[in-house]
Amino acid sequence: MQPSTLKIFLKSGAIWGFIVFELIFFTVAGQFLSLSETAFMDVDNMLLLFKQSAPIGIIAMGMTIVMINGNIDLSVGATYALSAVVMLDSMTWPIFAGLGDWVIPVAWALALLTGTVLGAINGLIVWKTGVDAFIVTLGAMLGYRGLVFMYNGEQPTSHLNWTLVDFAEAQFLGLHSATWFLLLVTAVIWFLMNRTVHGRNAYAIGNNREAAVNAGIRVGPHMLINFMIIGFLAALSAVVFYSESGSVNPNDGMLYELWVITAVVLGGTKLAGGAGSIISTFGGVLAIQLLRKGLSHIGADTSTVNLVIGLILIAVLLLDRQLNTKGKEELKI
Amino acid sequence: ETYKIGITQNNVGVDSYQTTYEQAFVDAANANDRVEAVVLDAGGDVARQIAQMENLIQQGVDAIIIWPTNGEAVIPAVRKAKQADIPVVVTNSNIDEKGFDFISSFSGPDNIAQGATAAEVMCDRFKALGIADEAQIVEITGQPGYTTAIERSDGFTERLPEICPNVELVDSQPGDWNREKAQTVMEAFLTKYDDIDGVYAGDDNMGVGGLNAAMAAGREGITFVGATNFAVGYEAMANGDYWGSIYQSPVDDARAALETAVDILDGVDVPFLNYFETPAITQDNMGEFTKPVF
Amino acid sequence: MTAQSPVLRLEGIVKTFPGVRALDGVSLTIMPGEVHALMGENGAGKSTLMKVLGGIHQPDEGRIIVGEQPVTMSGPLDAKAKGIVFIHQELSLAEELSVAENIYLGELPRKRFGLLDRAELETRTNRILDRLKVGFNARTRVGDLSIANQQMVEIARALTVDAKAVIFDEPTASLTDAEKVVLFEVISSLQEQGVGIVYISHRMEEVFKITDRISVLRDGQFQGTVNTADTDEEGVTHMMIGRKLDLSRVECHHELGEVALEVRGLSCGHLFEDVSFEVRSGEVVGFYGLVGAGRTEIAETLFGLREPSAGSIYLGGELVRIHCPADAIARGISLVPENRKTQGLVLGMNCRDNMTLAQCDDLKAGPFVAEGSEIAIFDQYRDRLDIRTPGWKQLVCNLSGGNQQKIVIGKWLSMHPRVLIVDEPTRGIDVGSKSEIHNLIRELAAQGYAVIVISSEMPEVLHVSDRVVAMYSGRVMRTFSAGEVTEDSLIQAISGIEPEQAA
Amino acid sequence: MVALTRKDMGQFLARQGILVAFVLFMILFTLANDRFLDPDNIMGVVRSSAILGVMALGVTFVVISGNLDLSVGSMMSFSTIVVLDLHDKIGPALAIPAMFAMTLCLGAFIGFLVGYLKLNSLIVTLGMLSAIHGLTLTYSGGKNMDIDDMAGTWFGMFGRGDVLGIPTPILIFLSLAAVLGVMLAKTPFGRKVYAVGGNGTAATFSGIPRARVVFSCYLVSAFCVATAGLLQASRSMGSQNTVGQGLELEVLAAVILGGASLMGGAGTIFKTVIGVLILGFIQNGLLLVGLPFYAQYVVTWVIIILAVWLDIAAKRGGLWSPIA
Ligand SMILES: Nc1ncnc2c1ncn2[C@@H]1O[C@H](COP(=O)(O)OP(=O)(O)OP(=O)(O)O)[C@@H](O)[C@H]1O
Ligand SMILES: Nc1ncnc2c1ncn2[C@@H]1O[C@H](COP(=O)(O)OP(=O)(O)OP(=O)(O)O)[C@@H](O)[C@H]1O
Ligand SMILES: [Mg+2]
Ligand SMILES: [Mg+2]
Repeated sequence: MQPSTLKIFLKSGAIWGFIVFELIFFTVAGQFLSLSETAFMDVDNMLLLFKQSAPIGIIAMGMTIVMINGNIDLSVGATYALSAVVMLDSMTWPIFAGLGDWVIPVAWALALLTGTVLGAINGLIVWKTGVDAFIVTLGAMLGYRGLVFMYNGEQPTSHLNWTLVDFAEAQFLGLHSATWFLLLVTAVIWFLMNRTVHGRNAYAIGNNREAAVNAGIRVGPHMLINFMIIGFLAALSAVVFYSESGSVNPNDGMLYELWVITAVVLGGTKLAGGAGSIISTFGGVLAIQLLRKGLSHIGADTSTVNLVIGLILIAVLLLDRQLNTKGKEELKI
Repeated sequence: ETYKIGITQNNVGVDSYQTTYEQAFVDAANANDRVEAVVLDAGGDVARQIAQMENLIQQGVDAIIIWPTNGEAVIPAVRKAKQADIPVVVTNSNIDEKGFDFISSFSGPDNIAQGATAAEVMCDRFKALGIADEAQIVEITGQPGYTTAIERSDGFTERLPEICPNVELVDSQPGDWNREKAQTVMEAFLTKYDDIDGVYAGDDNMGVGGLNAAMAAGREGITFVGATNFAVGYEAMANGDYWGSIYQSPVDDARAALETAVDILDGVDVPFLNYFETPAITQDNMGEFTKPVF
Repeated sequence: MTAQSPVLRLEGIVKTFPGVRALDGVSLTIMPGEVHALMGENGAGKSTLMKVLGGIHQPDEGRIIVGEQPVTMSGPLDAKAKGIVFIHQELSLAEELSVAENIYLGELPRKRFGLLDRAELETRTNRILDRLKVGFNARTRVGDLSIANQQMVEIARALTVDAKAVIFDEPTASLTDAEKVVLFEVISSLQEQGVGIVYISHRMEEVFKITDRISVLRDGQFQGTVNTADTDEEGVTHMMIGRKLDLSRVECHHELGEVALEVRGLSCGHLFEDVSFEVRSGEVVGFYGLVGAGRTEIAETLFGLREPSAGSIYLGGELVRIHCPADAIARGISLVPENRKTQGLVLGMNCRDNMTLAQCDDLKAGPFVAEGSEIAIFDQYRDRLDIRTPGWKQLVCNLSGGNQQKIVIGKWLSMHPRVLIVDEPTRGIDVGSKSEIHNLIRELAAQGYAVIVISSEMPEVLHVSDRVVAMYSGRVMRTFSAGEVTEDSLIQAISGIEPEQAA
Repeated sequence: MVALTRKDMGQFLARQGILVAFVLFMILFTLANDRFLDPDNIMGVVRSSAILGVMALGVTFVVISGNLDLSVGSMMSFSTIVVLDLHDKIGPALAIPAMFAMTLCLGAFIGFLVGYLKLNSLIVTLGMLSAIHGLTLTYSGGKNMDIDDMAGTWFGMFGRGDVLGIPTPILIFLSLAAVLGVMLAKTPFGRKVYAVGGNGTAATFSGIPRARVVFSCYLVSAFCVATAGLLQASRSMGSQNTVGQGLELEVLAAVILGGASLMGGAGTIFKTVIGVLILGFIQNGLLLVGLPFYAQYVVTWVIIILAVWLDIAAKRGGLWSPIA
């Protein structure tokens, strides 16, 4: 009757096992294929891995809670771009001219506010109209992107501030600023989902919405808050990334939602909601970034990368299903 | 001693130019015993390109060639290479001036000059047709946000009024380097404007999309001028449907980039702006050029 | 008791949904310390009335008076704060969360800054679980519990506050007898504390066992309140359906035919093992057992929904292999599933399409579905089964439970099966419809169908079956013929006591 | 009585919101630009919507069966590239069936994963979006595909030809819509698609082979994608690898605008056609009144949400969601 311990171990540890597999594979394959003398498992390379995981990773944390809540947000890529535009552009506004480098926190705050507001708009629409989040955010994905273009036509929005770049490139205790942001966000979101009433209610809503309603949980505000959080995190991701790069194309962040969802699903969060773990999402983010990095390490071209990543996503799904089947006697529905 | 040279390209596979470029670059590197190449592709994503720059720096390559996805966003990454004493050559599409301190050289076409040349080709044609005082033209630009698209458009729109002050540019919409998109845009232009005498397209791919739309609508006598002469554009020119373009060879582009990088590593003096030749090609002089392979 | 003032009064409650007047001026008085049954046919408005009381629906008209104060219930938490606790008809739990989190769903104890107070949560939960004498603890994931235990979690919610009134909406639908005893103990201890209890059930014997007064609804209208002691089943039934119900078994004397279905040594993993039985045409065989005994799984295996690990199935003497429901249907086996909402009906489709769903391949005019024949079939079975619906275009989700069940039965009858399996045919169905369905089953047998009835209600099994198969934990314990079955022997068999031991 | 008729009017407006929106947009654009209603323009819009429309027909099947198909854009790039490549190698008469066979194989693969292995369609088709793009790039080596001898082939008739003055893409789109519309509304297969999407478990319990139905829906979708690829290739006689990129979202937007429920079990081909036309006319209308292309994004956002909102508001009988 009991599922075998091996299965339980595989289920909870699958993503970490996958990461270990990737590390071994790319290290070995790298010996034969890579032109680089440095090994794949080099410390600096791994530090870069964390840093490069940050933009997707920070958003993925938000996506996890939104998906646990039983919703989805397809508009994160556009939110990310619009927040970046606001951050970079606001640093050049004349009213802030007197602030010197103090304009940086102001610009950050404005960007984060933008993301939060965009998230709130999605959340409010989902709450008040009852339209499915998939549709609301699919629309917003187009709409917010339109706003990005309206802001500055088709031109990139740029403002290089070297103080900001130096901060973003800084390393503290060996870890890059971006890595710190990623770790901090992961910790905070883990705490939110596991140790606060809001987090537990979010699980309940995703798990059985009617039960939550019957128990008097106010579903709407919780969803709103989670959409605001993901908006905030999309903006934070933009702040972290664009502080360093200083210029945003209006098309930036396109397809980010796909990467983010892939990472979250790799981490085992259920699309139907109600189940998912922040730590596993972190694993999912690392796994994806490792895959991209590893493939480029062994010299795979774009077509291979696309093919492999697509098939791996499907393979993981298949594996997950295999681990969850109850054996031959299962109901065939 | 061999040089290890890393390249991070913009978006291979999005069109034949970039694909042919990559091929040519790999061939050129293979042909050169002194060069080992690490060939990467950013897939059009700035974040991925910056990550690739970091990876190349971390791997300790001798020089980096970058085809920027965004002329400004890559500047900090280029600065990092500079700080690591790795010379950077920008290829095909330049980075913003703010980053000039950190690069060793730019190798590629002069896109602003190309836009200006296209304006001249268009204007000359109108003069020959005797409609230089009344012609109305539309523009189909490349993917919004790409330096190449912006520079070509700027070069064209600045030069045109200087030589043909009475030609009116009535509309401009992006075709995203995409033939189909350009065709849709052109269809709308054709409905909106009864009188279109000329079309300037950011590349021949889009130009041919526009041409398809015009032929489907039965509108004749439109002067099409493009850039980056593609095989389809060359053929359309041979058929007499398409007027002119700019001849730009991805093979030259790739070779020039590699040579520039090798020269820098050898300590040879290279000009900071290392433009390669991109002459105008029209129905009149196309015999001087071979058909592009892409 | 007469001197006391009521804990709760409802006055002239009206509630309409689009197209349905679910409640039409209902009044109800609940005294402290009484168990008050609320009865009525399916769709009479019982659940709706209680949802109004629980703050889930707002009434269009009428007043709710708690103690002396007229109140408005703005939501479930508001109702709970006013001392009204509601145990839902359908399980209403979040499976991924722990028992404790489910019990305190919506009002998790919090520390400052919205932090969850886990220690407090677990202490409080354990206190309640002790009272309910259950075998699981506060940290168990609810999804890992059996359905019955999940029901107990639902019931535990009633004990989290000092309730003035507790509403149980069909709490025993999936409880075992032992668990029912615990539930009734809980109810009587609440009663002693002066809590008013509203108890909704279709099971007459329970109602007469534990309630003090009975109120009856019919079509959203209040029919009156009587003291339980002053009435009997017949009287209540009359109030509910407005006519006298003939509860006697329809004895159709007919010859049993050939063996229609024979099962030998059928096993399916650990779900059930070595099951053998046979059913003749014209015969009704009842399967009785506790929840989890494996009866549903046998039915699903016969219907091609599970792959048997051993054993053989013979239809009309011929060995058959059934790999999918289409095989089963082609061979004349039909299954009216246990859960009509999730397994029986496409709720968003209309009545006609649901009724003919299993045969849309057969009803063809050229390449198209023959809508005319479909409507003819629907009309025929609507009349035959007395399905109450405005017309075939009505969406099934707008029908009451009993009428929904009849659509499912109609779906299979219209296929003219040889073997008809009905799993819990009257779960959540009112007495009126129930006896109609029982009669229908007998009639079908008389017409030569071989019928298997799976039921957890002993009276039902005894009432409709010619023979009874008693199951315990995946095994057939005994097969009783009509003459030899008694309640005692049946209970022993399904509790795992071997006949020789019992003898 | 009067109140009742007004309520009925409201109901009608809400239920047919998509048609009402359509008419309103047409009127607005007509007022803004007198060319809008020009027959040539209308014909042009329908013609350029045809490719998107053909794909939307297939996706409607998938969505009604309760699944998603995000891979149609990259699959369309694949068919376009393949048919163009094969055209010059084996001639159009063989290239077209070969391309259809290859595309149907991809559809069958997805259908197998989603139907028989019961994997989540959102993730499977997301993965396939990426994988098929990789496949296309590998197939083409990243190069554009062009037909060498454009003048000497009859291949152009699908995308460029016309019959009695009506462009062939329109004819193909509308006749495919008619065939698939009847198939969905009137045949046993269509009924099963609705049943599987409405409640897959109940469909299985009624003997409907759910896996096979889902599988077939993906085949229908792949067939439509192949048709769209043919139209595309024939229309432009040459193509880039990214020709269909991003179309999946426009297609989905059109299907949703048409009122198909992402939960499955609801939607019609007719409404999808309306959805497609609305998107086409908005795009065209905004271009005509001189707004930049991105204005259409914002407008699409607003009308998608309004359309779906009105639709569910009509069903529940109230504008605002009852959730607290
Ligand atoms: N949310 C709703 N929307 C529309 N109609 C509803 C809704 N809830 C209940 N109804 C209708 O109101 C009537 C009363 O339903 P209710 O659930 O109260 O019946 P019930 O007496 O509890 O029946 P059962 O014994 O089957 O549980 C039914 O006709 C039902 O279809
Ligand atoms: N001891 C048990 N504890 C928890 N769950 C069980 C136990 N035994 C069986 N189950 C599960 O409970 C569910 C119900 O069991 P099953 O359907 O076999 O019962 P049944 O005999 O058909 O009774 P009913 O139809 O009344 O539910 C099944 O999914 C089964 O796997
Ligand atoms: Mg009820
Ligand atoms: Mg059962």
